[in-house]
Amino acid sequence: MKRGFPILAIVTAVLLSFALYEALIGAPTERSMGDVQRIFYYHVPSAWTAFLLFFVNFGASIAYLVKRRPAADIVALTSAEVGVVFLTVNLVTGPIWARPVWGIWWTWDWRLTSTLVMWLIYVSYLLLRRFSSGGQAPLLAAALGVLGALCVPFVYFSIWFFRTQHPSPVIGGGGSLDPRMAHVLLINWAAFLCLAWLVCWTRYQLEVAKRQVEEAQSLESLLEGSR
Amino acid sequence: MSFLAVVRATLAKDLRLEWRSKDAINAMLFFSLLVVVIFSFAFEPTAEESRKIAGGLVWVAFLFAAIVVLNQTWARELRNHVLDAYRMSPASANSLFLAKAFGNFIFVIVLEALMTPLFIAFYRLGAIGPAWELLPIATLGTWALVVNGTFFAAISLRTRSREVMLPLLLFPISVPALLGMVNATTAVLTGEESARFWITLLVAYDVVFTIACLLLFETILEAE
Amino acid sequence: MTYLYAAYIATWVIHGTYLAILVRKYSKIRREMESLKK
Amino acid sequence: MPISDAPPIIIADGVIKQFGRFAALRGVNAEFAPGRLYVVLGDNGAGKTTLLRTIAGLAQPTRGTISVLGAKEIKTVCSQIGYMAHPSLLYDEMTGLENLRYFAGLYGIHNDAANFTCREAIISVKLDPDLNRPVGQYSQGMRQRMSLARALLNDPTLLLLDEPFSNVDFHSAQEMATLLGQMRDQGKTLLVVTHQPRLLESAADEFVWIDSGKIVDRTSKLRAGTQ
Repeated sequence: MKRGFPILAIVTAVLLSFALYEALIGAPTERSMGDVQRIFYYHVPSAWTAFLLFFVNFGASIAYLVKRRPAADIVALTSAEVGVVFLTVNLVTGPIWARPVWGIWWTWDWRLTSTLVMWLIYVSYLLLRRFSSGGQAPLLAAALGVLGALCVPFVYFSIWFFRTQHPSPVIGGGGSLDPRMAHVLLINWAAFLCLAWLVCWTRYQLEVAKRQVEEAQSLESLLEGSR
Repeated sequence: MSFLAVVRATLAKDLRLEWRSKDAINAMLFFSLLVVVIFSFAFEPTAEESRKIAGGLVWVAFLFAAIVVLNQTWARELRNHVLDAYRMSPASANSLFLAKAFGNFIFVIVLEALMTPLFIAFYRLGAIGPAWELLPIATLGTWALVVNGTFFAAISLRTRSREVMLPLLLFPISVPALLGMVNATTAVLTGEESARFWITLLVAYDVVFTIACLLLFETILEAE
Repeated sequence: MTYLYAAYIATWVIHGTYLAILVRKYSKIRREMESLKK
Repeated sequence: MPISDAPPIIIADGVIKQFGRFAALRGVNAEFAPGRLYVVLGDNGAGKTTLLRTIAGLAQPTRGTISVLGAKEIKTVCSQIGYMAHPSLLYDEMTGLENLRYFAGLYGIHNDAANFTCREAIISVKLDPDLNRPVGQYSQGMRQRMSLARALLNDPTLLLLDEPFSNVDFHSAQEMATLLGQMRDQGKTLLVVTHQPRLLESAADEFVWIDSGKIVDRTSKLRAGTQ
């Protein structure tokens, strides 16, 4: 995979810049909202990428619970961490978009609210990893990973129904998307997926190195003891 | 050595100890009273308006009471290092979990039962919708908090700052259940909508999370 | 228009800080590796 | 090595146990034959308690394997193991009989059978079963003996005792020591971790010396000069 890294890096860079160009200039300007609607091309793909990463976390957590292989635990940690970063992007760009369009920083739009709750769940996952001491942290985190993922459909259903009962302004207005815009959206998503892959890969190697160093240090204290 | 026998024995033991020492019960009763009084100072609505926000108010107060109870779940086991003795016995971990969850459930229900009349008095509450629906809502809602709470209390045993960890883990995951409880109660109180959807949501939530906790508790208990 | 740029810049600021955190972690590990090698 | 031809009751093969960087056990290889009384000695932090907890299945070895009563999975044989630890594993707020009746329930002994077994166990450690005081108000000697009674409830074939004599008055310690000897005569196997080996000098079959996480010596007689 060493060889693949630079290639992936180049591909990501190219895709990202092309996607940026398309989003800012290439795509047609939306009639009612004007150019500010272009935030849509960064706002939505970030969330999609984050959901994908959280799904990876769910799979890795179950794999760890079943087979207890450290690799699955590292994948779970990496996907959760990078997923939270992408979701933060979504939660920051959301209000920036709502401000000019509705004059308010935060709308309890059902999609924005559900992503906020998801963000809270996975931040609590990362906090659990930080607070639990070395030995059983992976096991506890894996259990929380499974419970967190099980909660996601409930979050969406409850907030979706809650919002249809008391509707409030909806981000992006939904409705049919101009095919040209949909095209740009997909490019951006592809670019974000590559970026996510790149960052996850680095974070994975970093975690492996970190654990090797810890392993070496404990072996060292092992030898020191018996010398 | 049937599963239920152990659950009954452990639950009976917990309730007897709780009844014998009583100090925990009195402390929590006083705490719930405080929560109700403070809430009634913080929100001073007229009768009409109170129906709209009462659902949220009551359930947040119940959440406070539940957290205090849940933080104490494993206190006695820890103090007497009894978990090791339990793990050495052939009894299954899930029977311990269920006994603890039922114990907490009874405890929180008692607190709720004592807080409710105070709320009704302070806010002159009356339900326009079918009031009997409040019972299943309260039971399902409390169980949703308690089953996850007992599980996360066991997880936070193994972490550094135990008291802080439990709410941190419990609240985000309980959002759908909280939404369900609050909206169902408001629907019943205001009588404008039917609480049918929220009750089904609570039932589904309880079933999924009870099964998940039962499947995962063994690994948590054994996480040495 | 400035909101548009604000959103895009914010995105890259967030990704940038995360990568910075990773770099800092990496240098910490590298230093520990050195001390181990001695 | 074990004289009797019966298969060893405990086999430890290259057991390493690490808590983060600290290595409590650094490679323990040992076999313990059935029907013998072993006394495990060593100064504080040598790993005596960790070894006992690993045999009891309360701690998983980081590397290496342990098989007890022929089983790797402890849950299958735990009904034949009695475990006693320094903090008494009893509820302070309940009386001795109540404690034992509850734990008997965990081992599947119910109602009148429980009543009989519990009273038997309490009498065997020379305590009064009808003592109506909660365990919290017992003297340390009485607590340790009640804790021993709890470990005898399920008539175990293997008894793991961690510091059974710690701050117990000399007279009760003497009685407990003779009791352990009798149990060994009935064919039970005992592993006793203690700082007062002299109490078991006559009863013990073998003394196992542990130092910084390894078994360093196994003698049939106590060396002169030990406390």
